Amino acid sequence: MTTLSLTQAINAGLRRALEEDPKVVLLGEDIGTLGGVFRVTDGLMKDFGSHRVIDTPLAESAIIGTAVGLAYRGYRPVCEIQFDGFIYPGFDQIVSQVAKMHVRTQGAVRMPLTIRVPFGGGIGSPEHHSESPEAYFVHTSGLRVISPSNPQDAYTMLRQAIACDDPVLYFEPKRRYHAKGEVEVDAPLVQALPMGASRIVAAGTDVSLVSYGPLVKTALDAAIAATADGVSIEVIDLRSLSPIDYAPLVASVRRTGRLVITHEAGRTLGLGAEIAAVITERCFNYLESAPVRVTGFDIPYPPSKLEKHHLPDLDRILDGVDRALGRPNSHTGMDDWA
Amino acid sequence: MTTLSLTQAINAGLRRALEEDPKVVLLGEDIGTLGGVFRVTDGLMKDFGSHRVIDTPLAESAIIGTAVGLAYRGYRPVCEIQFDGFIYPGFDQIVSQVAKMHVRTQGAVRMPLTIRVPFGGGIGSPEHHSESPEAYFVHTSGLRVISPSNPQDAYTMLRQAIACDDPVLYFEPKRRYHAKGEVEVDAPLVQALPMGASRIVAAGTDVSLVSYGPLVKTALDAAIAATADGVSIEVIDLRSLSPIDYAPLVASVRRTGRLVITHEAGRTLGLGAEIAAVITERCFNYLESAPVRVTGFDIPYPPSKLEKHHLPDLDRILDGVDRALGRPNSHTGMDDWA
Amino acid sequence: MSHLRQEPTGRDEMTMHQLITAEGIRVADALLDEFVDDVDGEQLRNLYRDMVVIRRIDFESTALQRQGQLALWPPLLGQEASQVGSVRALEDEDFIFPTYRENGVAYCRGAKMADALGVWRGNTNIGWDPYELNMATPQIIIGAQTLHATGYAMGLTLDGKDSMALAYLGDGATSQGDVHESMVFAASFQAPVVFFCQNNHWAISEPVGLQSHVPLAGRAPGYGIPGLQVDGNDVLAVLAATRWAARRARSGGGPSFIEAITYRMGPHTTADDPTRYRGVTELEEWGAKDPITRMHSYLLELGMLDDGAQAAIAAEADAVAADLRLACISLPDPAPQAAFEHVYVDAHPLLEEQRVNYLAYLNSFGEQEKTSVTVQGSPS
Amino acid sequence: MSHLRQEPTGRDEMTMHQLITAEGIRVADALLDEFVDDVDGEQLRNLYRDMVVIRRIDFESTALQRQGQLALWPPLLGQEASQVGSVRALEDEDFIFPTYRENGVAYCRGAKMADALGVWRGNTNIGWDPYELNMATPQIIIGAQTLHATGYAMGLTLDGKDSMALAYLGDGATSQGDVHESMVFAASFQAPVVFFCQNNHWAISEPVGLQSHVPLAGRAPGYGIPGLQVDGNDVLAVLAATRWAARRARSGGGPSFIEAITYRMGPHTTADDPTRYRGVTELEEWGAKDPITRMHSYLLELGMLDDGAQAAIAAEADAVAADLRLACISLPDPAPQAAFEHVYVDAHPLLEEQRVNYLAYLNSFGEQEKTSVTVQGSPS
Ligand SMILES: Cc1ncc(C[n+]2csc(CCOP(=O)(O)OP(=O)(O)O)c2C)c(N)n1
Ligand SMILES: Cc1ncc(C[n+]2csc(CCOP(=O)(O)OP(=O)(O)O)c2C)c(N)n1
Ligand SMILES: [Mg+2]
Ligand SMILES: [Mg+2]
Repeated sequence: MTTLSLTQAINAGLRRALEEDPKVVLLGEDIGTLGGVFRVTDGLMKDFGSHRVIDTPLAESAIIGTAVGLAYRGYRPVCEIQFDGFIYPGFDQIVSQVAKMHVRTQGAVRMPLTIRVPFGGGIGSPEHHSESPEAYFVHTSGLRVISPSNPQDAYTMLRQAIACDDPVLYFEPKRRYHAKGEVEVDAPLVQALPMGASRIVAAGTDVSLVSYGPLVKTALDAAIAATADGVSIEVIDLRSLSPIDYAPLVASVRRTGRLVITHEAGRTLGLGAEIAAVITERCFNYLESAPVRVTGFDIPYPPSKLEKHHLPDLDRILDGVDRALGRPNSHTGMDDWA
Repeated sequence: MTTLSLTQAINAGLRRALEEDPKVVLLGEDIGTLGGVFRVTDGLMKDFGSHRVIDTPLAESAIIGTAVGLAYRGYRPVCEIQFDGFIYPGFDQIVSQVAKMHVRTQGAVRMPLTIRVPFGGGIGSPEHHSESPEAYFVHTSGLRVISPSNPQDAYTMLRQAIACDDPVLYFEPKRRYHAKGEVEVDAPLVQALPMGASRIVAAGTDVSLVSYGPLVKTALDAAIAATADGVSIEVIDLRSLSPIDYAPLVASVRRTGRLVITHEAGRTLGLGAEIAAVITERCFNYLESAPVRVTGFDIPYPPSKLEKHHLPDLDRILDGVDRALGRPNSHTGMDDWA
Repeated sequence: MSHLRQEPTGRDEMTMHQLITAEGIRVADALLDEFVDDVDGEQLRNLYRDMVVIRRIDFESTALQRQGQLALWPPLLGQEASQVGSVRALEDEDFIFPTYRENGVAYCRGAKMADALGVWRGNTNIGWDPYELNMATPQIIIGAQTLHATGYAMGLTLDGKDSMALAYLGDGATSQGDVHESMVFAASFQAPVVFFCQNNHWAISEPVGLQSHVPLAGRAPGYGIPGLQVDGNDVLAVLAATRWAARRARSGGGPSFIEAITYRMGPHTTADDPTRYRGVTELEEWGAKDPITRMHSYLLELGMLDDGAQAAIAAEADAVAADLRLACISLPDPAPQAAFEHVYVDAHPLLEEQRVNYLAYLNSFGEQEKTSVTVQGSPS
Repeated sequence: MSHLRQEPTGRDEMTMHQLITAEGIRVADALLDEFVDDVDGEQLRNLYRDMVVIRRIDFESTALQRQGQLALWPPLLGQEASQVGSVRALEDEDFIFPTYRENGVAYCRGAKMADALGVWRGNTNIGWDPYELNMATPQIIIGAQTLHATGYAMGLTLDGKDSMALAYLGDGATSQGDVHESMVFAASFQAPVVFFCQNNHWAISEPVGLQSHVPLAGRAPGYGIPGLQVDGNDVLAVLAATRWAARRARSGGGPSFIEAITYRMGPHTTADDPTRYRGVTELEEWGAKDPITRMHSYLLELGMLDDGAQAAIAAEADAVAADLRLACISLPDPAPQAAFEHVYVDAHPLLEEQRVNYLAYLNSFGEQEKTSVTVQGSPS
């Protein structure tokens, strides 16, 4: 066990993958000499060479598109998109090529790409640096989408993503980059929880609270705060956003009868929509109240001085829990829907 | 009243907009001399000149991006994206520029763009010609998204979109292009149903069936077929996909207690997810069963010989209705969720 | 209010390299000659045969579309020399990234043409196994494949291989951002990739002059990539030009760009009506530059095409077409479950659930027909 | 396994136009001289003053960031001549589409600099009213603004106006597809747009050689657009080159591309640590070419900068900086409801509902503090 920050854990995962498989190459802007704007790739070019850790020209469509060609040639490219808001120039290559190449070729060609994307807000950044674009990719068939919430998962899930023969979008909760945790770096990958599995991170009996990536910590904090109020929250870390591993969620909601989902992305067609729909389908007779979504607003990410309003925080999550419980101290009266 | 096909109605709407406002310009590939691959812009370049109806070089990002510049200059550009699958190269300009320019400039700059996109399947086309990408744009704050299902709406809603000071994605149900209908071309726009309004297109009492664009006709057919079985279906044409006008839906579901949503797009985070989530939030105590989604599968659009399986049809919609009603003749056993 | 487009000043002209004139006369070209020194009469006749057979396949496919056997067909009529000359310059291990129109290339690479037609029949999106032919499947997103070729070529460099990748693209494609980014990456990494642009003068209804007022090959030097214009209706010149580019690529000389000047004699696809946007004079003008006719004249001149040889080629073309037709109309429809296959390599529980449920649903109808006519609508 | 990047063969060289050398000597340039015939000593001193004031603003802003008053600042240190020379060549009605780094340009256009800093303080994304300054707001998506400028210029043509649009872009930006597509559209429609590229040698940590082995201005001719390389640390040459391009644009001559060779003396932003990727020798080398120093020498030589003038300029710079600091630290935080404003022009019932609910929720806390520390994390 070593204590690593989330960035260090990702760095260790990349290093391990580069060591283990000569077909792994890293592509991105400023990932080489600089080691990435978040230092996630620090030291890797020095240790593995500029043919394995490739500083590319400034063009995201080409980062993805040449990775497709490298995959065609048998490589396992790991692309870094510098910030969430810069993934859109590469959207066409992701949606029309990466996601479809395997099915297009009836299985002949594999696209074992990993696309790393630092995402989410909360670090006081300018425009385009705090987006939560995961729903676009969850809606895109042919892709897998995952997001770790802690250093151990960051390390293990990254290695699993790189080893996976399907393309994987790997969303890194950038405001948790400096969070530290114990990481077991030598445990055999086959014994690890599969990257597709969700995980109950706090047991509880009154409400099921689902989140992923940056808000898992906040959700756990909310669960702790709620105990003071005598409310027992079960917290589930999705880990995999596509496909979602529903079994633990369904089992949890069938026990608690109440569901709250929280994410930073805007509410409309954010992941909460799908989870609410599926859980309603699968747990209709168990639900005591409608699933509650505590999310970013349906606005472009606001200037950073306003982000504290946009981002769900402990209070807003607890307010959502109150709503799910139908408690009168719910602040928002959101059940006044007309 | 004139009888027009859906393409003719759009053509008439474009013509009217070009006549009424010198700031309206059309941009797109093959929209000039050819009149568009679907002939939607037939005759417009001849009548309005190549400075109003502009054949552009082959580059979607530039079509949107130069339209942003034209809007900056006070124009009201109407962009044609030739097929649904070709909108992704323009995604960055839509998501990061078109959707955000107004809020970025605190209201100083307006983006009255209309982006026309023929969408959906059912016409036996090759890859990338049958996509249903609407959910990506519904999830994007700052945009409006609409889709007409008949010639009259196509005409009126297009004019409303062009007149609207917000950017509007206008999704044309291409497999209904040749559907004919009576169109009142001279009715004052101010008296028309707002483009943001949904509409009950068939009254019913047992189930509320929601759709938009290409499947509204199929939904209506299903409603007719169901009467033979003694089932009364209320059909709602969303018309506006973002924002959704929920009042008629909520009222309908509060009457029927049951909801079926159908669209061609894949199920996961397709519009059905949001509608199911919102209706569950707003009608929890009225629902007799979980909202049912009858949608395309979570697969890249298949080769055209397989599209009949992918696309919801009358039978699959009726099966969904049976599920919503909990009727034993439901074929799918989809409530066996575990 | 004035019009947008104006005549630019200072229009550059480039030399179009040629080895056989439209009249079938062999002319010298200082750059290209050395690359076809070794091409003897029989090889010339083989190039001719390729073109004849490909044209026959193209006609047969158009006919199959008219008869409802194909949903669509993108003819390559007029571009036979560009396709044959370029692909015949390559080694088998060189990897090709085509568009939807390189069906002549696919034939030369050994594709089973009926399988290739499966794409246009709506059965599948794969016309051949990419790794069997060393040729990617048809790319419909304009320009996207140029990045794939560049990435593949980067992989070749990493592998220390001396083979190369070749991307086909159209004149219209040159406007796409992806094509630019390919050139940037190819130049930055000195990737062994050849960009082979068939300037067939049209992008659906748009004349090439809308994409550029100046020669497309003139773009390349701006990236530090040599650009060459070649007569795309001259199969020998195309062969030579592609060999020139291939030699550069294989010997560490980096990328190059070839603009083959040719003409799309047919419609964009069978769904297109070119009479709406172009006149007959242009067609006639290009008819006089036909790639097959000129090679025919040249071979006659060389004495390499007696009646027997000609008959043999015609017979081969007929046989290929007959086989193609038979195989095409016998292609079985894909089974429903095919829609769910190969979306992912690894298990995907949610999609598996959809598959199982849908097949159970289908089975529930038993022998009885589903009541609805699922798919209405018109051809694209 | 071999490495990817190799030295290209046949590296093109271009002439870099210059009017004032690094030593402050006025030299002749056949192309540019006529464009600055009218520039007298006072105008030269004004250009100098602009640069001095801008550098002072830049320093003050960096200081404000260090003191926690700004979240981030992108210094333009070293690029004063490129920014001042280009913007001073324009008419007021010419429309500018900048990146995030053109704060010197904004100053010359009359922006209230404290408002401009609002962007970097995190208050807003608008630093000025675009229609008041005829200058779009800072663009962060690399290259996107070049398309906006092109579209705006197309609109100018449609309006029959003889003004123009100017897009700023960096050397790194030239790799983006959008920049290519801008050139394609600009050339196709002969739009009155100037692409003004500040080649400051770095895109964050990436040297310009990674984007291109050959001069960036050499891209333009491939589109039929003239490309010009100018000494970007020579304010007079930049002024002249931009006037050259502007005259072309305004007189129907179409687009042009200027590559101003300059250097980013500071970090990419205050969050960047350039010592990780570049050495001091490069900095020293460019320090010797400083745009302000050379103008200072030239003005002294001309006798246009006596002690009084110099003191006046210094005083003005100090005053601007002092005002800026005061105004910046007094900028009020935006109110919560600002997050919901101007997302749409027309009514949007769903968002309105979110706004109302959220404000009600906030009010429900009354005077009592919310319990959570909402936003953790680190600066970017
Ligand atoms: C991204 C994208 N936009 C638009 C289209 C529609 N489209 C198909 S072919 C074509 C013209 C292509 O012209 P060119 O590159 O010259 O190739 P050619 O068809 O002449 O072989 C267009 C616009 C497309 N397939 N992909
Ligand atoms: C589409 C996009 N990709 C990546 C970034 C991150 N980024 C911000 S500035 C920058 C470098 C830009 O370099 P250049 O164009 O030379 O401009 P400079 O910063 O030197 O002024 C990068 C990569 C971005 N803002 N947008
Ligand atoms: Mg073409
Ligand atoms: Mg730079």
